[in-house]
Amino acid sequence: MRQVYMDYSATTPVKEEVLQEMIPYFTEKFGNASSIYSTGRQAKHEMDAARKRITDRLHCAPEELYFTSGGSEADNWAIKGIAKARRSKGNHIITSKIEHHAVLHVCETLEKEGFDVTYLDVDAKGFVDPKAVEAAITDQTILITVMYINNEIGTIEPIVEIGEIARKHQIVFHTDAVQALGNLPIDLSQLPVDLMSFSAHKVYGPKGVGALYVRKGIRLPNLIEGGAQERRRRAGTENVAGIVGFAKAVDLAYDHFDEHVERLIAMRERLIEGLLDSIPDTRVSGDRKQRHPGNVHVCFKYIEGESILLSLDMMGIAGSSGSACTSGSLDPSHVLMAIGLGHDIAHGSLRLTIGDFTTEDDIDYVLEQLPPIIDRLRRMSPLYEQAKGAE
Amino acid sequence: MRQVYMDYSATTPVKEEVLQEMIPYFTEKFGNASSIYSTGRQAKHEMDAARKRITDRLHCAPEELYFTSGGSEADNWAIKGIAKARRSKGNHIITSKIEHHAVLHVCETLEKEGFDVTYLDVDAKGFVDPKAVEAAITDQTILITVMYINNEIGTIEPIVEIGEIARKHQIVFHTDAVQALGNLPIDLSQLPVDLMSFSAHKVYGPKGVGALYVRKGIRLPNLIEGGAQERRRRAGTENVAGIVGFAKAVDLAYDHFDEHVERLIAMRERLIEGLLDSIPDTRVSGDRKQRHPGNVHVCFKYIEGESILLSLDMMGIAGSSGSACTSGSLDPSHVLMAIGLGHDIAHGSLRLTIGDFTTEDDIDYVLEQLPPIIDRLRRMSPLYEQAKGAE
Amino acid sequence: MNKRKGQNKMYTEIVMDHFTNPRNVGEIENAEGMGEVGNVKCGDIMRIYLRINADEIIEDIKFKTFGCGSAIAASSIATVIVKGKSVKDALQLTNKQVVDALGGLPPVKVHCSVLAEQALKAAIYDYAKKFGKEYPELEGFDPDADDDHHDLIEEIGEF
Amino acid sequence: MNKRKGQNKMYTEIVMDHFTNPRNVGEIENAEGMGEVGNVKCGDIMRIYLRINADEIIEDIKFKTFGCGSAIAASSIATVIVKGKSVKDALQLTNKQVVDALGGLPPVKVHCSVLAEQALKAAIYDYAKKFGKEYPELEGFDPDADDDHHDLIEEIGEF
Ligand SMILES: Cc1ncc(COP(=O)(O)O)c(C=O)c1O
Ligand SMILES: Cc1ncc(COP(=O)(O)O)c(C=O)c1O
Repeated sequence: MRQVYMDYSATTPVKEEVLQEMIPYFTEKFGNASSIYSTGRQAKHEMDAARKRITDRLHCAPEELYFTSGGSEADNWAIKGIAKARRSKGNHIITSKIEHHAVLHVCETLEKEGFDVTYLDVDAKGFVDPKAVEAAITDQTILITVMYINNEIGTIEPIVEIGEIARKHQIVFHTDAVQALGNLPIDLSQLPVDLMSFSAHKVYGPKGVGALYVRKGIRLPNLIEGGAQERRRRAGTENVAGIVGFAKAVDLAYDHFDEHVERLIAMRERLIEGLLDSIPDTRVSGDRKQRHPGNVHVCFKYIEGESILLSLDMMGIAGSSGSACTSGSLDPSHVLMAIGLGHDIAHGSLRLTIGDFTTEDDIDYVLEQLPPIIDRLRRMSPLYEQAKGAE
Repeated sequence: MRQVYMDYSATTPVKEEVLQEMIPYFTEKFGNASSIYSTGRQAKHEMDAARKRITDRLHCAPEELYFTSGGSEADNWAIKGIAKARRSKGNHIITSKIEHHAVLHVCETLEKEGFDVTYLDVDAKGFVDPKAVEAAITDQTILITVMYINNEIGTIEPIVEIGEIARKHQIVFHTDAVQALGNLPIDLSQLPVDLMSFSAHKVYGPKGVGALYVRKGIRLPNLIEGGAQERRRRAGTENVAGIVGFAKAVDLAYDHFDEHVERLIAMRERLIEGLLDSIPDTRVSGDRKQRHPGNVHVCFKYIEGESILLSLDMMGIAGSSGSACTSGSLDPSHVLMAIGLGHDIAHGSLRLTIGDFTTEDDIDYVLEQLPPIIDRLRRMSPLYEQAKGAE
Repeated sequence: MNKRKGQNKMYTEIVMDHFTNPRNVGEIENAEGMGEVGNVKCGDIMRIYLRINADEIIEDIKFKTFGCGSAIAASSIATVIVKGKSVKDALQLTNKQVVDALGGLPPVKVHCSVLAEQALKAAIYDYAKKFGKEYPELEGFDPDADDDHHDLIEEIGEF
Repeated sequence: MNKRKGQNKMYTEIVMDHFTNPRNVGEIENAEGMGEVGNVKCGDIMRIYLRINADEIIEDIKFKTFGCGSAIAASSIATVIVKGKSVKDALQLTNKQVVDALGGLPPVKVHCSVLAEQALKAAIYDYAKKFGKEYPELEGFDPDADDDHHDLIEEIGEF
């Protein structure tokens, strides 16, 4: 059967070129990057080169980027670290209601430890209002954390405005850029951001590798303590293969950036329009312009997301309903609640995220398969019957 | 030039069979293990199978093993987590002076946060005395953490006795088994251990993957919060390739366990004896029997370790002086200080750790190359001159 | 016990079959009994219609379900199990039987089988009320109770 | 500035050359000046012997060093630089010159160049004391000061 993967925001395949760069570091160039002998120094050298490849793309100094085990660790480190470092200055944190759980759950834990957290509302398209950020600031505010691109509905947040407000008030600003890397140009020499989280597996790099950008001058206690790796800031034998793969992935992403974005946006629009045309009672979530280039997020009234996913899966199509992390529990997604959707419609959400291996044929296939699936499920649904009866 | 790698305790190459098992998970079977569609479920299935392959070897339940990004994260999680969970019961932690920095630095941080930590002395061979453990217990003691095998001098600690004492006093017992995995049989159905840390790259698996065993019933707050991965206890998209590689590495280790241990011990003994025979003023550290099968640790009086390493490196031999993690700073190792060595002798330490790819020829080569190196350096040393003058 | 072990499928073949080709989907006009349980908030609603004859035999049964794959499959198999049975026998249906008939459900989905049992009970309750019948099995049953079955389940966890 | 950039070597070729073939290793009997700095604790000890003639020219110089590769190389190159120079000129030697002559040192190893400068000064100090000489450059110099040069260095960090 035809296989159509449309869950690139959950994870991406490692590109062949990336894998090829990684392979020598498993078996031949396996030396411990903290060791003094040649193979160790070589590993260290190539790891530092990888770091520089990435920071060149992000326009920051290599000393400002620390490798982690992924986006979640980066988020945890940034938020817990700033909370700890700046506890004596205040106990207030500002975030939004649509952050990834790696941000939200950390904030909730901090609340239990005596922090006050403001979870900002977003508008119907998922935008955080910079004015609301400013209004939430108190003399206790030590950290603002608002994501760059929402992983579920694809909305691009106004982080420049938010960062400028943070700067004006001398508050540390963190942004989770896990979905932004490779999908937006990121220029840290211009962005008013102090900490930024990244993950390799969202840009065709390996899983289990990420990074945290920490602007020079920002004090951040360690999350994982031990050996002197990462200039004493993140302990643990360095995952050199993973780091080299991450660098190659970032290189590929930005070497072909315009092409990638253009292609994705064209396909994304065709898919959204196609679904709206062929399936009634369909609602697009998020903003149509300020949007992740590969994100299609729709809600189909009267039916439930998992049954859509299962039906799609039977046709070889991989999608998600809400964030990949939460789809295990299938609670109505906190993001969809935050944009004001009712439970009935939020439960019928479908996220299809496209990427570099998506083809026009894939779009056609989904446009062909999805309408009858939705129709079949609706005909089984008591809600549909009620609604149609009431018309 | 001949290349002889003798730093297996720092890291190991990934075995070819391990790499082959990993490769499909990068490019084909790349699905997010938390997703609902087939490729995701397949990833989850194979990850759970990997978990079971490992827990079958360790004789514990799959529900008791959580994957991490390595040994350091496992140590941090265990110690910080228990400290947090049991803070209301007491604030005292017992550990030893020869733990890995991933344990010691966490304990030091906890001290700053109001915990009392007892760092137990060890004897001249590096053994922690279980009686000293028991004597250190107060009504505030909530955690004992003593490593299974010391990474530097290879001493195997009496964790059964220590664990029994912990159990008697209802204190949680954690052990860092990073160096023990694959080098000792580990039967968690018998061992009185509540938490145990592991790392894949020490057993011919990939870097950036590890695990924490958490005995059923032990409450442990998360270190990395966010998505619901690892049964909600360790957030972050699962590194399926790494986890599958880890499982294969553990399988290989225990499939060939007796053979591996026998071979290593024979070579280790030949190397130790050979060095003692050919180089005067040489001291073996640690115990000669209760010892990591591949660990050779010696101190050469009157000279400094880095110059030995450099000289060895020029002959293609990779060794370390002190733990790989600390060799960057070349402070006298805390382990060697703890076993009572003077600075003069501690600085002249050399760790050669052998592994599955070490050959008898490698041993011969080192026995041939090392004596003239030591001699040359000694003849440059003002300490040697003094000592010989005084004789 | 756990039929999923060793498979990489989330659901058994039986669940997938009933999800793909659900039996007895639909409505019954002027049904003797009709019951609905669940709510939109939880993401599952099951409605069951019963055609019951004078001998208290379930002559026909239909369902409509808003919910996940296992909710649909559980509804379908529950209707198959009780169709043709007496009301008394149908009241013996437990969620465990539904789970077993499906060849197992993942722990987080067990609540769907509870819903199916409850929807059937609610429909019979409606019938009993309408036709003045009393069944000891329905004692204490409240079709509008609306428990959040999820709570119970979360504890089991998913591996 | 940092000659290591773009290389995967820890040390430059010059450092490795002086480490492998150190010049002027040894002792001088009845040396006019002898100085030793560093201590076992820090892991570096450098001893320098000077043969100084009546014209205050360093006719010969020898060293013995206990320490890492860069300590040995720094000692060696320092002896090469000052051999044949006047004491006054030798006193101008800075650790920076030693670093430069070696083609650079990793930040954490810069203290070795400081040690070399200090060892030379200590030897000249000894000579000055013995022969009743005064050099303004030695004002405030204490050969036994024993600073922990590491402190200073650690800040620079290693990347
Ligand atoms: C005893 C011990 N514990 C912990 C670690 C840390 O493991 P990792 O490098 O996987 O973080 C190591 C090795 O570096 C070790 O030898
Ligand atoms: C916005 C966002 N933040 C954080 C994460 C977590 O990243 P990782 O899975 O690498 O831990 C993800 C993806 O899972 C994400 O989409």
